[in-house]
Amino acid sequence: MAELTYREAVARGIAQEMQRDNRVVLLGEDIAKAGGVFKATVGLYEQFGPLRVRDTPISEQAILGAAMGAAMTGLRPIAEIMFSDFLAVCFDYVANEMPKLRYMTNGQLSCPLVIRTGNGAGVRFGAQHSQSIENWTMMIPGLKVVAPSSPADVIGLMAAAVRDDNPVIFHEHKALYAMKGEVPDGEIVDTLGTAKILRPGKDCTILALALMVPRALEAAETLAREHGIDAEVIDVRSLVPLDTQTMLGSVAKTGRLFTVEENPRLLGWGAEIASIVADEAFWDLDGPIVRITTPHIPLPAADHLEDLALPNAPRIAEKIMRVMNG
Amino acid sequence: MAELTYREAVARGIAQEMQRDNRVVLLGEDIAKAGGVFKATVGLYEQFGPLRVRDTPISEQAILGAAMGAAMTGLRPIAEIMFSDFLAVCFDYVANEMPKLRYMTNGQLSCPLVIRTGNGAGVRFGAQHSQSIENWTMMIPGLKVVAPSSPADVIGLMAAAVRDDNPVIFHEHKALYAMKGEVPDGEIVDTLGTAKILRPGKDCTILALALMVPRALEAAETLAREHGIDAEVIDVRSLVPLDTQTMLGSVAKTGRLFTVEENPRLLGWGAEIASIVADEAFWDLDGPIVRITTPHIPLPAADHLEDLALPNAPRIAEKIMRVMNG
Amino acid sequence: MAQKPRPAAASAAGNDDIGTENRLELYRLQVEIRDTEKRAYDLFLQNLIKGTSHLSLGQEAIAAGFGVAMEKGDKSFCTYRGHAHTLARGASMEGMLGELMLRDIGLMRGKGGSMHLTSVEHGVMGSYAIIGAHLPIACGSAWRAQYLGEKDVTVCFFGDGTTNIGAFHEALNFAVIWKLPVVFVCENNLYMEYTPIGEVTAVHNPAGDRASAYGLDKIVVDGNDADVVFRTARAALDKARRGEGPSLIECLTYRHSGHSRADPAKYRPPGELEEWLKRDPILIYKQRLREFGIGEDQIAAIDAESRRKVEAATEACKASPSAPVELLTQDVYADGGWAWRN
Amino acid sequence: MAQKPRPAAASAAGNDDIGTENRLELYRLQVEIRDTEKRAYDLFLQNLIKGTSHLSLGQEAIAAGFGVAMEKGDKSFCTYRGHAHTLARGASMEGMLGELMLRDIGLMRGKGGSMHLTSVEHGVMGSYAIIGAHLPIACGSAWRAQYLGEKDVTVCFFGDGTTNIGAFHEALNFAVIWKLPVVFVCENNLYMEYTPIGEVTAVHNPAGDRASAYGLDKIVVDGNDADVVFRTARAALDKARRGEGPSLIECLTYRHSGHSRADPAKYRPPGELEEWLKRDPILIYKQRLREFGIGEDQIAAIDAESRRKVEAATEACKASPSAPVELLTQDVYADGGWAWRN
Ligand SMILES: Cc1ncc(C[n+]2csc(CCOP(=O)(O)OP(=O)(O)O)c2C)c(N)n1
Ligand SMILES: Cc1ncc(C[n+]2csc(CCOP(=O)(O)OP(=O)(O)O)c2C)c(N)n1
Ligand SMILES: [Mg+2]
Ligand SMILES: [Mg+2]
Repeated sequence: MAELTYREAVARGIAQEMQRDNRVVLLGEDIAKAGGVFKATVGLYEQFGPLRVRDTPISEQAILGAAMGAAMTGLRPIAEIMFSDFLAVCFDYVANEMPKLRYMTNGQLSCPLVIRTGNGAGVRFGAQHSQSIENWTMMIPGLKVVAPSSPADVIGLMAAAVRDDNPVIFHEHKALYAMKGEVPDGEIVDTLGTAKILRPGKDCTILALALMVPRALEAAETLAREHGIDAEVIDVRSLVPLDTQTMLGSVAKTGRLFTVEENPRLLGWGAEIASIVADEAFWDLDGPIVRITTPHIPLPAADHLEDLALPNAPRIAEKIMRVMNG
Repeated sequence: MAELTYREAVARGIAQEMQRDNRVVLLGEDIAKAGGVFKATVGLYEQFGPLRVRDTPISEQAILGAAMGAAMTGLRPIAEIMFSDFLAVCFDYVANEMPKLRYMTNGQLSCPLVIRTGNGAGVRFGAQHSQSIENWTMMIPGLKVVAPSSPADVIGLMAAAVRDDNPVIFHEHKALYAMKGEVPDGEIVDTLGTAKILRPGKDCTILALALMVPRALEAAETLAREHGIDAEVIDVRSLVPLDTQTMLGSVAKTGRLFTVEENPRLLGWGAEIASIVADEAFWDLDGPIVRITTPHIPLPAADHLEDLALPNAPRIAEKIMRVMNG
Repeated sequence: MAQKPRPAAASAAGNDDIGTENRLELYRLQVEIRDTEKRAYDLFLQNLIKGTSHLSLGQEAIAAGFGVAMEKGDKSFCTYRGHAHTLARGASMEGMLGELMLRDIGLMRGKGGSMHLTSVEHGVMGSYAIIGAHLPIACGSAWRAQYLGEKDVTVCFFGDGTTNIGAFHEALNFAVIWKLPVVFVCENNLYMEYTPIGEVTAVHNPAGDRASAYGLDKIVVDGNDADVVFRTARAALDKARRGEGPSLIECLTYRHSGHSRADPAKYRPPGELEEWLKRDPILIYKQRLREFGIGEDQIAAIDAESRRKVEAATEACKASPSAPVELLTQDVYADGGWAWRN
Repeated sequence: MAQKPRPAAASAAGNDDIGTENRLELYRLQVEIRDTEKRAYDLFLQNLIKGTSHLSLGQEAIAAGFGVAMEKGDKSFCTYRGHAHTLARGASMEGMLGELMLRDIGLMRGKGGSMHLTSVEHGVMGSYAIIGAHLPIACGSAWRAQYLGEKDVTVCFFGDGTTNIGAFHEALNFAVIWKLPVVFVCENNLYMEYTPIGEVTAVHNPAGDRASAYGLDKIVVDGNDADVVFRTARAALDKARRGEGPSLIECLTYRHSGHSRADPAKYRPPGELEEWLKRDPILIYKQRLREFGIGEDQIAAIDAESRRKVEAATEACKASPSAPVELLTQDVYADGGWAWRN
């Protein structure tokens, strides 16, 4: 056991896989000598050398295109897109090229790669460097999508992503990079497509992702302590594949569903899950499904406004309390 | 009254607005002299001349960037992105630049423009030229998004889009271009953010968009004729703003909701509406909300497979019948 | 702005660096490509080809020149206008035509369609239909070869119009700074879909005049002369294989048909097509064979064999059923299925 | 690959095409920009600047040179490293610093933050934080001027690293074929964030060596000499205003500080900064003023006035509250609100 930060976990997860498999290579802007602008790849250049850890120009299309071409001919690249917002400048690869390659070629070609990207808000970077864009990637058939909330999950899901034969989008949360957590020694390999019940409960189910996980947990404690509401908190972790069994199972037990989403409202990941539950678990439900999200706005830079926009523990607790009691 | 095709309606809607306002200009690939690859801009170059109707290089970022720069300094451009799938190559403008401009500048700048794009399947163009990507645009705060299903709606919503002071994404459905419809004479101006009840009914509500509208209507006739189910069919028309009042009102009446979406399943527009209804109209619901979508796959080129993938009237009717009777 | 067809290169009969075997192969490929694409056009008129299709009638010399110069194991990245390049690497006519007809016999059993022809066993690593997307992807393939020490070269084909999209620029810079074994081949056929390239491009040679922006040599050659293309290809492939980095080659050519099956190509100035038909690559090459003493009987035999193969392929395609419907949801994910949930 | 600081241009005291008024203005702007940015750095150390911020200490001559050469009504498009360009067009120090401090007094009342400084009344049409995005947008502004027959010129600033992204390429080609009144200004400060530009660029001059790919002249100038920048700017602005189309200008310079507030700039080779500090644009320009006979008292007065203004601006910003929370949901849509539903 060791205590690691989330950013250290990124480097450790990658190192674990690079050590195991010589075909794993890294590319991105400022990731090599400088160790990444979020310092999440520190040490990898030194450990694995300039052929395996490569700085690129500011050419996101070339980064993802090259990763794809390498993946389909035999390597297993990990590409960094510095801020997830920048997926918009190379979205053709994310939406049209990588995820459709296997299908269009009738299985002749494969695209085993990972796109790591700094996602999410909380660091006062303003509207174009703070978005939670898991939904941009969740909606595309052919991708897998994960968003870990703890250092241990970072390592395990990174390993699973690298070993997976599909293109996997790996959302790292910028506001979690400094977060610390216990991490077991030795190799860690997790499983894509598995949610985790972090706090069992019987009165309602709260689904959360990434930065919203600690906030949902904190809200659950408040609900228990102050309102006698025993919430089950599930870390969704993987949007594709989606662990619907765990979620449906939880709703079958609690009868109530809340999602806590950092993204702006329209078509956040919770919308899909809400629609699944409203179909398949309708008769289990004891009341409305409620989504707690950032309002449907671009994000402001100012600290007090940004704090106001994102769901936080008091707001989550308050909303759930009012719905449950109302 | 005149009978027009959907593609002729596009040109007529644009012409109406260009005649009214000299600041309306058109740009895109092959749209001028050639009249567009879908022939939806035929005659505009001849009528309005080379300064107002301009062919561009294959530079989608330059097309949308130029449209934006012109819009924020005084013009009202209509930009064509030939196939909606290609929004991925210029997605930064769609997701990060246009919709956030006003907010980030605290209202100093405005972005009044329209992006027209050929959306949807049914023409055997394969996985990268057939997508229904309304959700890519619906999820972005700051955009407005429409998708007309008839020639008359095309004209009226085009006029409303051009007159709106926000960036509006105008999804034209490729498989509807040849569709004919009656169109009133004279100026037509519709209202963004309004859904239309095309077939009143009392047993269930069916929401549909674009190509799915005629199919939903046909399914409703089958349901009435063969199963005694009286479905209310609503053409959603506008995803942002979203006419939730019409939808909630309908569900309050019928107690049952179905969406018919051409997009692949995850985070299709219906997910958002389902989540709204599962929250706000939960107590009105008499049973599960069911989404009928294309499976979560890239689209195949082969005609028989493509036909199988998209929701069609028999499949819609059959599904609704089974759910309603089950 | 518009280029004129170039005068035929001087005969080099006395000094043959290409050799009879390669020449016959260059001819055979051009004829087979031509015949197969003409057949595709007929099948379209018979409504047996349902999706779109983009013929490269008139551009065969480029595919043939590279096809013969490339080695087994080399990788091709093509566009939607990639029938010729796919055949040139050895993929079967029925695989190609069958895919255009969206039948089970097609290279991807109808799942991809004409714009995405792929035959990995022949080194055809896909055809890409979103302009410019495959240039960076080709860089990745070349990077893999460089990293693993594999000796294959990646060749990436695209049109003149493609030089104006961002991905072109990113890929060229990337290939040069990483010194990748990749050859970029611009087939300048004077038009994007319907718009003349000269109207939308800041320089005369859309690729050639940009080479220096990446520190590369300007290489602009007659794309209607298969010998010229072959020599140029061989030099660039050798250079890449020696580890000396990428090349950018602009081949001047012309498409005889419209952009796609929907296009009657009315936007062309009168006489333009006729001029270029005089420089039809197959006409040129038949003449070349004669200059090099290849007998009429040998030429006729190749012609006849090509027609025979096209007939056989057509029959095979017509006899092929549609793919089984189970394919609809296969191969979305690597486990062979499409499950996005448990 | 790395450029060396250029030797100072020969004095041109005898032949003054710039004039005292412009010269004083060039000096004043450089000093005020320098002082304001140094203050921003102090405020950051005091934890009064919370978001990110990107200083352009050492690059002031470019902003000043263009700021003085541009006319009222001309449009500036800047990057996240746009404090200098915003001030150079006349925006207030407290508006700029206030935005960095995310206070109500800021240019966008804290909604945009340091990376999106905008002051439309001064022609600053935004600062863009996604690399390359604003080059096509600047084309659109210039297109509007051309279409409406308005006489303003659009100027678009960006860094060396930006020349490797696709939007750069698309915008340059677009501007040339439409002959737009736009001036593209590449501030080559040798680095992208932490990576030397030479390591990731196929040519020596990232902008200059690419001009020919768009049929443009290669213009590479000393970006640390405000006179040189001013002359170059004036010529390009005049050309654009005459309807003769765009220019691409590469200004050689260096940033004294790290990329952003988070960056200690350890990646620099030893001695590099020191070399460039000898060529500090303010040092150079103070000397220039002296050569042109401007008295020490006049110089000292400008220096003092600048310091005074910075103090006053700092106090105003510190006194400013945060913006009211109602702003959170304002101005998403043109009706002033954020309603996405009825
Ligand atoms: C990003 C993108 N924009 C537009 C198109 C539509 N399109 C298909 S082919 C084509 C013309 C391409 O011209 P060129 O590169 O010269 O190739 P050619 O067709 O002449 O072989 C266009 C604009 C596309 N497929 N992708
Ligand atoms: C599309 C995109 N990729 C990456 C970044 C992250 N980024 C911000 S500034 C920067 C370096 C830019 O270098 P340059 O163009 O030389 O400008 P400078 O910062 O030196 O002024 C990078 C990579 C970004 N903002 N946008
Ligand atoms: Mg062409
Ligand atoms: Mg720089």
